[in-house]
Amino acid sequence: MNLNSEIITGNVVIHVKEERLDAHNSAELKLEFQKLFASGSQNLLVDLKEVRFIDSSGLGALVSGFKNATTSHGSLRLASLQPQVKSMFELTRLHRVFEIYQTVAEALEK
Amino acid sequence: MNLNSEIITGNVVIHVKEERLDAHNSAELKLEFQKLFASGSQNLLVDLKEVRFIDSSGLGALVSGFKNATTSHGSLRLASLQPQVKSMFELTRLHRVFEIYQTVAEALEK
Amino acid sequence: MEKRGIELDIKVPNQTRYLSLIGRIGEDIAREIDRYSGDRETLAYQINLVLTEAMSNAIKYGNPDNREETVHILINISDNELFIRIYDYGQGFDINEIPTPDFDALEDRGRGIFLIKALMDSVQYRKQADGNMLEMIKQLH
Amino acid sequence: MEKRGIELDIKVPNQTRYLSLIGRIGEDIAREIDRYSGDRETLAYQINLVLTEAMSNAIKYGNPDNREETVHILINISDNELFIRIYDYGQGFDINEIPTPDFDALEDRGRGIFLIKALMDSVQYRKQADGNMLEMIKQLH
Ligand SMILES: Nc1ncnc2c1ncn2[C@@H]1O[C@H](COP(=O)(O)OP(=O)(O)O)[C@@H](O)[C@H]1O
Ligand SMILES: Nc1ncnc2c1ncn2[C@@H]1O[C@H](COP(=O)(O)OP(=O)(O)O)[C@@H](O)[C@H]1O
Repeated sequence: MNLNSEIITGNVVIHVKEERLDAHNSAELKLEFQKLFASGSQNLLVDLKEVRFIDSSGLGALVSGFKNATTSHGSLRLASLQPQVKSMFELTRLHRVFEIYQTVAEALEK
Repeated sequence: MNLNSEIITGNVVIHVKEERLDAHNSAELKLEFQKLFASGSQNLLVDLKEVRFIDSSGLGALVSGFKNATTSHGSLRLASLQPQVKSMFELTRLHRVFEIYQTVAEALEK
Repeated sequence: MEKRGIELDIKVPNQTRYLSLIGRIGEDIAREIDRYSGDRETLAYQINLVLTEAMSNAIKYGNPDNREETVHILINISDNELFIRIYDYGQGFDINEIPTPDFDALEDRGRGIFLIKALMDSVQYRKQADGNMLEMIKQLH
Repeated sequence: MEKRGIELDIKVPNQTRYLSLIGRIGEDIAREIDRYSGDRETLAYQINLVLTEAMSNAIKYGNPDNREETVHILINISDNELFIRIYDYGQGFDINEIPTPDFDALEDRGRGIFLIKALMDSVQYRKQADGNMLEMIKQLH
């Protein structure tokens, strides 16, 4: 799984450098979230700009990270969803769970 | 076949707006060349910038146009070949037949 | 096979790394369907998705003793319908017993069959002489 | 089929509009081959091209009385080889009799078989019980 992370104003911004988030790579993403929260990170912002495709296990990895965040009294937010990816969140009602921002910059302003 | 044509400094510049030049659309391109020379055009410049794929019949259409040009004492030149397309000209030695330019602008300077 | 239809019979190793290949082939086919009046890119995504979900399940549940090393997928387009059939060799399940996910319970899993049912017009899962078959149909108008 | 291989058995209407679909599927497969050490994009183009050339010929020459409405294509990848087989129902031809094109004579046509031979490691054309088969093999190292 190709990821770049950077810390900006107290947020760990994770840029997902994959075209697809699916059953092939979502377990790895899930583990990444676990590691980050376990090592003390609080506020994660996942940049999905390059993700053109997400399946149920990709959604599941994000939900898993969201639950880790809650347990750690932190947050996991999302930015830059492509329209088709966004529609998967809507179909599964997960757009009501996640804070979703148009861009990373917009998320960092909040 | 999607084509845009414009006349610039005595050249008819034909922008091929197709990703593929293959047996499905090359007959139409061939016909287009015939029509242009028949209606008095002299110097054609074919812009292949958007063509990602060419097969033997696409090459054949260009050769056919080149022969029309010779018969009409005109020219048919090529510009903006993508690397893979270029390699098809090399494999068939047609790069020795056509004048090939990096860009339309460069071709128009000559 | 229907007259003038498209038919693909695909076997790939039962590994998740081939999900993207199958999904992309599904997209290619969706983009080629000339009778479709809806948004072509949305259809492409949907076909990619249902193939990915169905193949994931065939890999996860469909091959308990590693009896088969491949996943078998049939894609068929006739005049007005897109058929996808995916075979597995597991113990099977009753697809009608799979509930709609509880949207308030935050589960990591359990959204695959829901998505398939949401995006296809007909979904059936049946025992076969040898194994099981998930059949998904989409009307193309 | 070879163990852990990829196998596609494709039937599409014998119309040139489907050339791009077949070519794109070939590209998708080429991009997925993990054992290939050469340039993946070059391989993708080459597979796209040989599929396009072979299918064009099957449409042009392979169906004289419109007996078959489909073109039948088999793509098979085993450990080290990519196989492509395309079937036709025409009178056939002797592929070894097709000369290298005369590079100085500017012909509109006659470069298809040349390109196929140039890009593949083995090319054979054989009579079958019913029709003919063009078989193209590429070693993947
Ligand atoms: N091919 C299959 N064979 C056996 N059981 C299956 C198959 N596909 C799905 N299931 C069952 O249906 C349930 C729901 O599947 P799905 O919605 O894809 O969610 P998930 O796989 O994430 O649990 C699975 O947990 C599994 O029990
Ligand atoms: N499937 C086929 N059945 C019969 N003849 C064929 C077939 N494929 C190729 N040929 C013969 O081989 C010749 C060379 O083919 P090719 O190099 O593709 O050039 P082109 O089709 O442009 O003439 C064709 O002109 C045709 O006579």
